[in-house]
Amino acid sequence: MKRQIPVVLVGLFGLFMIFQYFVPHESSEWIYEFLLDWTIIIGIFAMALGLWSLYRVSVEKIRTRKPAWGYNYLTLVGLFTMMLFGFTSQNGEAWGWFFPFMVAANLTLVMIIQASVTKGHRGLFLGTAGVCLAVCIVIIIFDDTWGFHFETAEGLQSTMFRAFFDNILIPIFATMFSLLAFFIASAAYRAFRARNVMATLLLLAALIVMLRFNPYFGPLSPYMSKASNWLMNVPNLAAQRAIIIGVGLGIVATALKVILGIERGYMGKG
Amino acid sequence: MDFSTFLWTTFAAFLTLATYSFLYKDNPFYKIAEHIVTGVAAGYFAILLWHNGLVPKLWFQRIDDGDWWWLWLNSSKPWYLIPAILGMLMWTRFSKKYQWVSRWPMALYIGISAGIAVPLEMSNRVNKQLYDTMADLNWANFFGQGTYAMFDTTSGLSQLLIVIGVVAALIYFFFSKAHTGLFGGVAKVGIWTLMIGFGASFGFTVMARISLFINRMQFLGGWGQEAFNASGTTPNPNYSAWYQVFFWLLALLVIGYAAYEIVKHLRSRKT
Amino acid sequence: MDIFEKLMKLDRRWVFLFLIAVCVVTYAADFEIPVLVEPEVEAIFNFVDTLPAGAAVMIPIDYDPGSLAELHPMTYAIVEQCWRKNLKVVFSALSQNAPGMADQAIRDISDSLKVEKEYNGVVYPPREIVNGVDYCFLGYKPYPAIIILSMGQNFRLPFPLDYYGTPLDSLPMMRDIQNYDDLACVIDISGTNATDYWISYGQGRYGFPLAIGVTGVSTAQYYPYYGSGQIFGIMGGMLGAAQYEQLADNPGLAKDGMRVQWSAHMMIIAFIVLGNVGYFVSRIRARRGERR
Amino acid sequence: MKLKLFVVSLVVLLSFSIAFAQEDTLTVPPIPPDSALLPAAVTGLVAKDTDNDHGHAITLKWQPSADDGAGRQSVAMYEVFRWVPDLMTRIPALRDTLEYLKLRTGDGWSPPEPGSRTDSIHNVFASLDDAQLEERKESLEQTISQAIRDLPAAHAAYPEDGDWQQVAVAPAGSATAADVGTKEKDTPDYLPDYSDFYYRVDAVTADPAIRTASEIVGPVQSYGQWFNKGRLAVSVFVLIFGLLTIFFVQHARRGADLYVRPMAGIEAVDDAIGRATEMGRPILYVLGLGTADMIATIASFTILGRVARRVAEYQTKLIVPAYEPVVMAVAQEVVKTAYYDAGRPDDYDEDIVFFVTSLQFAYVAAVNGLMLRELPATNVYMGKFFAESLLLAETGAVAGSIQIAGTDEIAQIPFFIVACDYTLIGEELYAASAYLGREPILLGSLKAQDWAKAGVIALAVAGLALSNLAVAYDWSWASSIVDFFRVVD
Repeated sequence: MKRQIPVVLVGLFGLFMIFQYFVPHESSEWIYEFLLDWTIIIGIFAMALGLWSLYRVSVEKIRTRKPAWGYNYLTLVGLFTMMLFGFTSQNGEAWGWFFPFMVAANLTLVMIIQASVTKGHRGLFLGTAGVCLAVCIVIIIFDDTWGFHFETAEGLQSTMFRAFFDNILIPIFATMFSLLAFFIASAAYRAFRARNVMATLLLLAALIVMLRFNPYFGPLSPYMSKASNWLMNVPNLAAQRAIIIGVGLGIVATALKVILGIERGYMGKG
Repeated sequence: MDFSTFLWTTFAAFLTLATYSFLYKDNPFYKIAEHIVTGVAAGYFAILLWHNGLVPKLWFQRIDDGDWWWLWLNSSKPWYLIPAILGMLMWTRFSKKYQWVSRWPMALYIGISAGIAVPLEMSNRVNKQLYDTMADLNWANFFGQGTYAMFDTTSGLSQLLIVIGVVAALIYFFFSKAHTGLFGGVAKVGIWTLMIGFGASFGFTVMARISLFINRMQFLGGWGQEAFNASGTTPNPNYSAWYQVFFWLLALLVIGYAAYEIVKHLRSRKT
Repeated sequence: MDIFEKLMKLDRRWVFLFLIAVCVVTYAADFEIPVLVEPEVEAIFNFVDTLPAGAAVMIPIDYDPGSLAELHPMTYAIVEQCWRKNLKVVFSALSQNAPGMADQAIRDISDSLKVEKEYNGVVYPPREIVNGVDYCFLGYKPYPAIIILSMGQNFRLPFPLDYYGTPLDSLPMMRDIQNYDDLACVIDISGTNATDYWISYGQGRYGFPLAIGVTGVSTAQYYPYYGSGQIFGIMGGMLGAAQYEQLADNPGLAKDGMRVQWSAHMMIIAFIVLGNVGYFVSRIRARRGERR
Repeated sequence: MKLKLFVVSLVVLLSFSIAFAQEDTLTVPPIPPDSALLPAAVTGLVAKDTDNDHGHAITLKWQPSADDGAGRQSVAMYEVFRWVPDLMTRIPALRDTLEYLKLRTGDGWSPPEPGSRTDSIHNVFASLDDAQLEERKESLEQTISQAIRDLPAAHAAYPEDGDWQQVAVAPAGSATAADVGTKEKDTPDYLPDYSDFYYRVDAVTADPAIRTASEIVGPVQSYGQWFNKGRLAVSVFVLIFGLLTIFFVQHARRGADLYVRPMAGIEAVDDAIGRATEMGRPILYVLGLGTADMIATIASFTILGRVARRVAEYQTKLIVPAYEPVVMAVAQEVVKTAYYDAGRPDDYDEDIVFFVTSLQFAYVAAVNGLMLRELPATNVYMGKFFAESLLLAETGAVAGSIQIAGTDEIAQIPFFIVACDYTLIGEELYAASAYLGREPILLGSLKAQDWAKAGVIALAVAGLALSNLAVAYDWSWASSIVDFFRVVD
């Protein structure tokens, strides 16, 4: 029951999806789209597990006073704030009591965390959380300059949601990405040593391509540029094609093993 | 740029610098940026899933109100009850005792994905690449044209070299045959081809990565100009001294932290 | 630890520091680094440079804001060269967001023509650019293949009015321009598949001289057309734009970017070389040590 | 009752009249009388159901006009026209009205701007109260669904109550075009299957007013197929490969001794776990940025299972930060089972596998921080990686960890090779679980993969030779063999 049913399900649905690929008819297409929606919906429901895991691991770090534990409050407050922004939006131009509400809501969260990590004073923290929650509820009831929207996507357009996206997520993502400029340099310095034939070929190919726009090699420079073009379009293409074919066979073999129940490692059973 | 936008941009500049401080070492500023972004990104993604996934897939347009309602579903697409239940079976993971039930939706998920992959990857990766290899060679221009004929990528020789490279590299990937003798020799040519390709690809990427850093420099430069009202041809009508105050605050933070680290480093050297 | 071992085991933070310093200094400083010019870019420059004053060039602007960083510098360099040399320019846009790009380019370049400037040792006086005399912007229409084909008959068929709503016949420069036969060449600057249509439906059918400027990633796929002579020149990405800016002696955004790129690349190469020198010297020493 | 009937019919009439009012944009421009300029018409027009599809599409083929590329060279394009019954033309306007009624009866409705399209609809319904609006909405819904059901019948009524509409354009020089509709009944592009369509193709000069129509062809019906012949080669490949796998697995089960060549990256995994135990530092296992529907991630699960089992035996600490909730759930199951199988269920902790965040660089920021704080002895990266590959691997090198990577993402392999100690290239990732398990069954499937590779190499060489000979000697049979391997989507 615990082991067999999953294997049977994988086999059944896997085989069906293989056959489906060759049937263009509308009915087969309909089932394909429906089954694809299954995976999407399962993924969405799983998000609750993810958020719970994030919450629990962060609280656990605070409780056990792991290195850098204090910063985990930032994570949880950031998570909670962003989700509240995503579900709320202003009705007009005025902010009303929105920000006091956000402060009270986040205080509630922090107090609940404190209550779950503390050894004593649990009552005190829970009491404060209750008061903050009451403040939140009062504001929700009496302030109509903003409101909650769960069914419609107003939250995605709300000013604060967008501000957080544009000024927190985007700059950090772009900066993390640009760290690659430095890491590519340090990796090249550290690893590009002509230790053996393979390393030398790697190094030479990289050097030629990196020198492709350099005019300081006299009559050799145009050769450099053409050679780098050739390297990109001949050996690189051959390498890519071979890897693509090999990977394709590897993917198909792995997927077939999964469908036929030969490989059950994904269920922890080898 | 009005003042509140400038404040936001200043915060973005702070986060940018905090992220770069990671290049030196793990430090409080990087920890701030890291922990904020983890939480906010998780919240952002959850909200996206809710509004763009859950609501349109399950919560069918309330305006189209069907006859009955259950679990957010209405009668227009009752069969969506199945994935909704499967999704909720995932939640059995919250319980230690019934955790094993969550294997069913996971098995479905993996079964469907594996089934889709088999013919699709066979077609896209194997069949199409194989067919591309079967092209007729450019015999009319076999040894290349022009001054740089040896590097002519459209010549028949280059096309032939691609095929040879593909075959050799595929031979390198054989698992059940020892790389010895002639077979080993061909496999060696294969791994050389792979290494040349990887080197070229590495060298080619450097430029794109440097561009990313240039973009960030431009962002910081633009923010600095904004602080001194020096950007663009039209001066900012909302400009006030507060812009500069925030610029200097951030600058002070950077200089202060740098000085602190240098002093710490020098002291640790002495002892 | 001697110097060579140090060279091998330098803390990566020195690499980071050097890279930041090099990038910031070269970004802020104002100097020029020559770029290697490839014949396929030089061909375009020479073609435009040798045209007699009064000749007309068509420059289709077929890119979106997404590929602006790579392609805008090309447009700026070529159009400025054309106008300085008193050539007439016909702009068109076959990509949905391209008219905005073209409009911005026209305004910016018109502004920069208002001052006296020296290119390759020749001084050009300031000049006022007039719509209908120096350029004509046809605007955007969907279905690129069909538009390119009908422009081969007459520009007035797909575009009876220009982008600003003026009939083509009332524009002085368009009086002598009926179709591609009246143009010196077409230089398509494109981040979309409009390039394919220009090659197969435009050049393939009407046989006018065609050159293209494309994004870095799609350069390779158009090289075969250069080999077969269907296009007489090709500029690829930032690198191609920088080469053109250098030829035109008109450094702009691409050369600014290339300055930082060049310094950063050279720095990385220098570090690789240093690392290898350290590696070989210490290996030779280790061998000698063994012998003793 | 009578009043109700009257009101309903009035509404239907009104909506129809709106529909008619909008029709003027759809008519064909009149053909001018100056026949001397007219291009020659296309000939041999054939309309057929598009093959290998789900229906809802018709393919047209013709001989180009004599004035296309030859003769007067005046043809600039071809316009394809389909005869469309009035009923079909009316549906979009009915839908607009329904949309208006839905908004009007819903929350937060505000009157449209004067002079807009919605405003013209609004004027008709302005004075009605909510109950009447509701009633009209329902009747209109029924009218629309009835109209969609009546479409095949309306098409059969050709040439009564309908007109020609342009459905596709093709540039000069082309001899084929497709009229592709959708299967979605509630979109304007809906094309009903099993309905009689009639087509004609106009040769159009650069002046759209000067054109010549072809003969009308029809009736032709669209319908879906049950097998995609364009994918025949794929089905053969999948079948042969599946049989090969089953054969070699059975072969291995019967106890054949199968050789596999050594692979450095795999052997390093065992040493790395031992090293971590000696140093008393954890092992970091990164499943990559793939979701659980990518096979690279599934392969990574099986490797994780083997690593976790050994880790449990050595009683070392394992850290698995997950990028996606489903990946997290599956990985938890894998690790838990591994600990049970190793006989150490008490050492299992639910937080070995934990969720970080689902956005690329936020995930990298968190994992990088984790590396510098936990200082793992070994980092294992297996699965799908994108730009973050080098960010992770370089930070891992700073932390002094031994690093083993494996990915099938071609663009990232160079960075792993440069920054990691061992790298599994492409296909090796998929072989790794078989290597680690050393079970004959799994090694059998490696043998199948090798045979398939040999087959691909043989086919590539033979195909290359055939296609070149086909060109050189004009052998049509050779090119048809090569064409068999083409996949048409």
